[in-house]
Amino acid sequence: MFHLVWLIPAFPIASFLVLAIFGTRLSKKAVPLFGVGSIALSAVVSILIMFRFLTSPPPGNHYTQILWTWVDVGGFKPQIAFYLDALSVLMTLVVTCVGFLIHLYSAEFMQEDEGYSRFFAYMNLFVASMCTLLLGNNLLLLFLGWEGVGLCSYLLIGFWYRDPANGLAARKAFIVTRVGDTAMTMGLFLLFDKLGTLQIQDLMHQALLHWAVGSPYAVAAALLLLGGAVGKSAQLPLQTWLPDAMAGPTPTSALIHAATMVTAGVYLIARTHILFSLAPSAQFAVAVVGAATLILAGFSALTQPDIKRILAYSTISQIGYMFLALGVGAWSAALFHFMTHAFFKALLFLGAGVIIESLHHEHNIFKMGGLRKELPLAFWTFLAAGCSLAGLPLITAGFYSKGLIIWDTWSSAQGSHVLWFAAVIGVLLTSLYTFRLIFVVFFGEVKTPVHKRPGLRMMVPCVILAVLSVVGGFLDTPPFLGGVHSFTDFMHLALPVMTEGPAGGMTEILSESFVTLAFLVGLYLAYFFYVQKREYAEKLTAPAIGKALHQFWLSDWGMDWLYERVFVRPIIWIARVDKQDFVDNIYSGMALLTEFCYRGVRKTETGRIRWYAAGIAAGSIIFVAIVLFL
Amino acid sequence: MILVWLIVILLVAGVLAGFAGRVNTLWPRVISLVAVSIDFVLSLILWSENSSRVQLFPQRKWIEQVDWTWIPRFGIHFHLAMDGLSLLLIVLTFLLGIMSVLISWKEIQKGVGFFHFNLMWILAGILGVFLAVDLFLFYFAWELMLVPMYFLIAIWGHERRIYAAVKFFLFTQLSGLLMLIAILTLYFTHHRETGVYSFEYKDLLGTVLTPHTAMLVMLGFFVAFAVKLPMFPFHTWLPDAHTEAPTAGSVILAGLLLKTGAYGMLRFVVPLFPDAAHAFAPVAMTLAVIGIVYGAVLAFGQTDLKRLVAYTSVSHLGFVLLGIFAWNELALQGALIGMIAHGISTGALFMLVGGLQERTHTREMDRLKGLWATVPVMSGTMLFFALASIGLPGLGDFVGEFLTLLGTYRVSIGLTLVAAIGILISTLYALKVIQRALHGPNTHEWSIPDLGARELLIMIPMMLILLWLGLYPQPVLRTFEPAMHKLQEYAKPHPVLTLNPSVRALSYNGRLPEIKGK
Amino acid sequence: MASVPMHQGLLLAGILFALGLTGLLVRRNVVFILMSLEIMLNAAGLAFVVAGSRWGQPDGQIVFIFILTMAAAEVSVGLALVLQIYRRFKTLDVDAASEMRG
Amino acid sequence: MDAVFYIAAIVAIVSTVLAITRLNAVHALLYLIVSLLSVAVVFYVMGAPFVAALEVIVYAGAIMVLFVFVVMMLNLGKAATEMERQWQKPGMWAGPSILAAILIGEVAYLLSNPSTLAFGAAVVEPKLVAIQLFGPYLIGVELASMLLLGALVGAYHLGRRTQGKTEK
Repeated sequence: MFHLVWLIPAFPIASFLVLAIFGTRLSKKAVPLFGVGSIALSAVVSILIMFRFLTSPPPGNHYTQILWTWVDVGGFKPQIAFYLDALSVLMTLVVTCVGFLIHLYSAEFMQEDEGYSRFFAYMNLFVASMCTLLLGNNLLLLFLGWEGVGLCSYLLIGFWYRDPANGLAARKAFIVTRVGDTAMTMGLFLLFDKLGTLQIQDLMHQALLHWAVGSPYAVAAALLLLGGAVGKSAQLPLQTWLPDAMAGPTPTSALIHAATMVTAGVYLIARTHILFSLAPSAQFAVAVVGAATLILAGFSALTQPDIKRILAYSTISQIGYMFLALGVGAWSAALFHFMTHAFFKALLFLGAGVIIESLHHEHNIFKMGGLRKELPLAFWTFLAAGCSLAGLPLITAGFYSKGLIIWDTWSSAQGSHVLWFAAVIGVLLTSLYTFRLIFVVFFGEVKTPVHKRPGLRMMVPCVILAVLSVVGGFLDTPPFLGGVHSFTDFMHLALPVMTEGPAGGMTEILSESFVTLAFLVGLYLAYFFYVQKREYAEKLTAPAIGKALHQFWLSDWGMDWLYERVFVRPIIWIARVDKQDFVDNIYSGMALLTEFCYRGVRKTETGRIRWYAAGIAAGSIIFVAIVLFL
Repeated sequence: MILVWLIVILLVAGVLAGFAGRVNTLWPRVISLVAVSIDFVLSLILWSENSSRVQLFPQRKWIEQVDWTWIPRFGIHFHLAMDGLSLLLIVLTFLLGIMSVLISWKEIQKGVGFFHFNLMWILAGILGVFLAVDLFLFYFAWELMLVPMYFLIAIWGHERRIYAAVKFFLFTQLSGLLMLIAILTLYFTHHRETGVYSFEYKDLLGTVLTPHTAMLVMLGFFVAFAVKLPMFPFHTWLPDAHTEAPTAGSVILAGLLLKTGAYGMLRFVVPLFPDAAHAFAPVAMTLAVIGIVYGAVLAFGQTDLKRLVAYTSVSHLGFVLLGIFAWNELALQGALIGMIAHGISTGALFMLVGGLQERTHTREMDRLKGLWATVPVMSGTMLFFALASIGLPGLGDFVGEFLTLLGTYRVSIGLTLVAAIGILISTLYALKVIQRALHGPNTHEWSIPDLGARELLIMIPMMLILLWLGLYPQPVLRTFEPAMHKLQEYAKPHPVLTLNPSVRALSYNGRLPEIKGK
Repeated sequence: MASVPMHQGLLLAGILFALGLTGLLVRRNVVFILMSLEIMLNAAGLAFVVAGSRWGQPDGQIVFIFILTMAAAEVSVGLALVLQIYRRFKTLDVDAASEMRG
Repeated sequence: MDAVFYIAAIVAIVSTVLAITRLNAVHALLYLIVSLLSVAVVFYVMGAPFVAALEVIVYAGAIMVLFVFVVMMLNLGKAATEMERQWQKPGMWAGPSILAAILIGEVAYLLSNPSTLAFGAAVVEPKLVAIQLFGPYLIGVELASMLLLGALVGAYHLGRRTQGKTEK
């Protein structure tokens, strides 16, 4: 059974090739057949593998399939090989299943687009790359997938290429993530140089053998890998690309920029968790990055008027939670949140897609309203996902996964109370911006009439994801709510158990109560400002300080502004100034000097024989004189 | 003997094509195509035969060789020999040769006979460079490829062709003369030491020079190859030559002529002067890294597509130079893969840009906007090669760059970091090409034909080769491996046994006691 | 035979050569220029013969014979050129034939 | 015999000066012949009778006659002499004379350390010259013959009246 793992990326690759080569000649019916069908097959294979993994796990709880040796030079011997363990199986399952639902949705969503087949080609390539990333047994193959998903992200953000703004957003996304990738490659060099392999399991083994806890090499390697993760997962300080990435088609945002690709950083850190355990300072940096990101992005989300940008900042913020969990060593909690987040965030984007489509591509939430009656199914699914995101207690998946992270942040040996507090504030912010979104869009009076209603292929994925957003949380519940541990237990096949620290007067139930409280406060504030007293919300931004703060958050804490001036403009300036290549002036100078001399010397070229003869005579006489007298 | 045939076929085909050009325009093309194809097949046969033999006899020095006495009085031999390194480059030469003939099928309409004559003779010259192991013969071939290239640029080039051709000629000729001086110095020193006049590579390998002389002679070779490569301060001929040359010229320049520089470094500079090269390596590597970043930044600044692609070569060959002077297994293999992959990806980019120019009569990116909808296949192909050139994993260039940097990391972390940043900058220019030329609104309302069958015939194999190099480069690496070990062996400091003590004291002045101690 | 010091013979050759040079530089008429050239060649030959005579060896004379041959060849071609110049420019002024100026 | 040398030398110098200053080509040629004859005398004094004979026969005889023929062919009359007078401005002599003076000065300086050895101590017989010439110097003779052949062809080609040109 496990040997079928190569099929998971192979189906989408094959479909990508078919679509890329024959795409324009295929009929509108055949395109989704390949595009969606291939992902469906992959999803089936992953479900089968998951099933098999649960019922009869392979020896040692992992399985490696080696296809061929990629490179074999001087001890550097990465293979094209797939590695199955609880972590990669779970993530592959989520990616293919959510991917399948989103593909199904896109089959209808993108129907009218002229680039229908191109879209599916890119999406399939993305799924293939993502699976390669997850399944690769060495960091080089992981890096192949890593760059592959980055490429697909680039292509899909700039999918509607006629608008230069989309192109710019795409370019930004690609370049910013590659900044992180550069750090990551340096990390790979360092790891190979010191440990002599890039095969992940060997690498971890070697690291344990050769490096003590806190070894500078381990810290450096972990920080460099973190650099890559930060870029890909849109964490501070490289988060600026993700909001702009919303220029892509909405299913893309759902799949790549919410559910899967942006969590690659989480996967990378979880995958190399031993390295991070050896470098506590680097791991702490992960936690700090996560906490800072979740707060900052939460504030930014509060002020955005564009529905997709709100969701984008929300994604950044939620991945911040995952980083926080990784940083405190709550590995399985991070993965749990990854899973639930994939469900509800994908659904939120799909719902947003439905809304945007039905309102003539309107993105501004303040031009929407009263959609509760107009699009009831969309409303209910969106509400389910929104509640899950905000963490509606007891019944939503988000509550369980986020609650677990927050409790672990307190209780972990590596946790801290400040981080815990930041996480709880994050819950408040999440709840506030989520319900702001829901209240503004679905309540109040109708502002833009609905012109198109979604069909079956769009709504079925929404409903399935809505169900998952709710029930997904019951895989793992706190002790006082049933104490189910199936998810954590499963993850512990691949990831270590978190080491508990002193609880310090806090209990899990208390922590969950704080979360609930924060959720309720956020909900009430949203209700107060956006349903009861809409004018108060405007009053808040009226005074200068409010306006400035609003502007500051709206522009994502001025990061773009800063980068524009510090990095972008200088490079463009240099490139423009040096277009003609300064170095060439040296050679042009030589040429000019030669020409100058030529102009001087040609004056002596009179064409008169006697003049030449005189020259010869004078020259020889002088020469003789030199020989004689010097 | 087959090595001679490889060259002779090209030379004869060149002459035949030149004469056939008087009859009509089709014959020269057919003759050239057939000749290069025959050579290509021969080289593939050589490779497949030797892929096993290389493994079986790793001690075997040359896979194939021909050694005829040419001018015995001066110790000049007509000595051609092939090892894994030259074999791979020869296969690349013929591959790109075929592509160049095909790509010129429509583009070249005047002087077809003479054009193909030049093309064939350039290829023959390049082949000579890759095969010659007699330094005199090497220099001969080195100059032989220069003149037809000059004609190719000067006659079939674009607007500023004369300027570009003269610049190209001056740079390469002057640096070639430096190499000649270096060769002769080496030759006479060898004679002084052994009393034998010989230009033979293997004889000269043992020559021991004083460190000072070794450095100067090494620099003579180095500069000649660095100009061809081109290394950072000597690169300025390249954008002009590439931009003005006809497509086939650009392809051969980028794909092959630049490789002769890298080949020379590998074959001659380091093995002949191991100590000097070792002492010089930090400088060379620094210049290489400057070239990587500087070339990428310049490429980013260009608006002329062809010029942009030309500057990317400066950047990419910087990696090759870096790998060569890092001189460990990883870096050398990386440099080799880098050379081959660059030849293909950049060659293909030049062909695509040439195709665009043929269709639109412009190379300015701002005049090209929004071509994706009009020529989707062409745009997709261009995207592919642009991504290859920024080192997307899974394609050939990535393997080259990654291995090179992996090897360089062992030598210098700082340089590796800067080079990695160079890759980052390469993203800027690649995306700029895609953004400016392919994406955006089609404001100029281009409606031009997409890639035709002939062009697809060129592009598809090149894409497949890049994928192959990116996903399974092992056959190439294996072919190069014995040759590389041999080179590394030469590059070790020579045992100082054959020399009289005074020379020994001179050449190893500071280190002699240490050697004695052993 | 004579017992003149060698340097006096060489001095004579030098003087004759200098006179020839002066004539070459001063005259504009091609015929005179050729004549001056003859004087210079003859002076050079003289120097050889003096040197050869000093050692009692025939080599100086042999070189003189070669110089003589060369002078003959030069004069025949030169005079033919004079005729050409005269036909083309209708003058013997060398400065008229200055078409190769830069 | 010394006196003969000095007289011949003075004659040679004077006649050469006259040869390069005359305005009439034929006069100049006659002075030149005198100069060559006196050099021949010098040769004889130096014990090189063979060369002296050659000087008289080939130089003064053949080559100068060639000059005379050409001058006659050009038919330079009074007008030419007049032209010469116009061309020869006294100022023109300054530069070349200075050059020549420096040259003589240098030669004089070179010879300022007079050797006591005299020349012309022994006569070098024509036979000896011939043996040397057709022995070790044979290749030179061959080359000279080539040169003469080249000169012959060149002179013929150049001196020919180009038919096409004149008919045009």
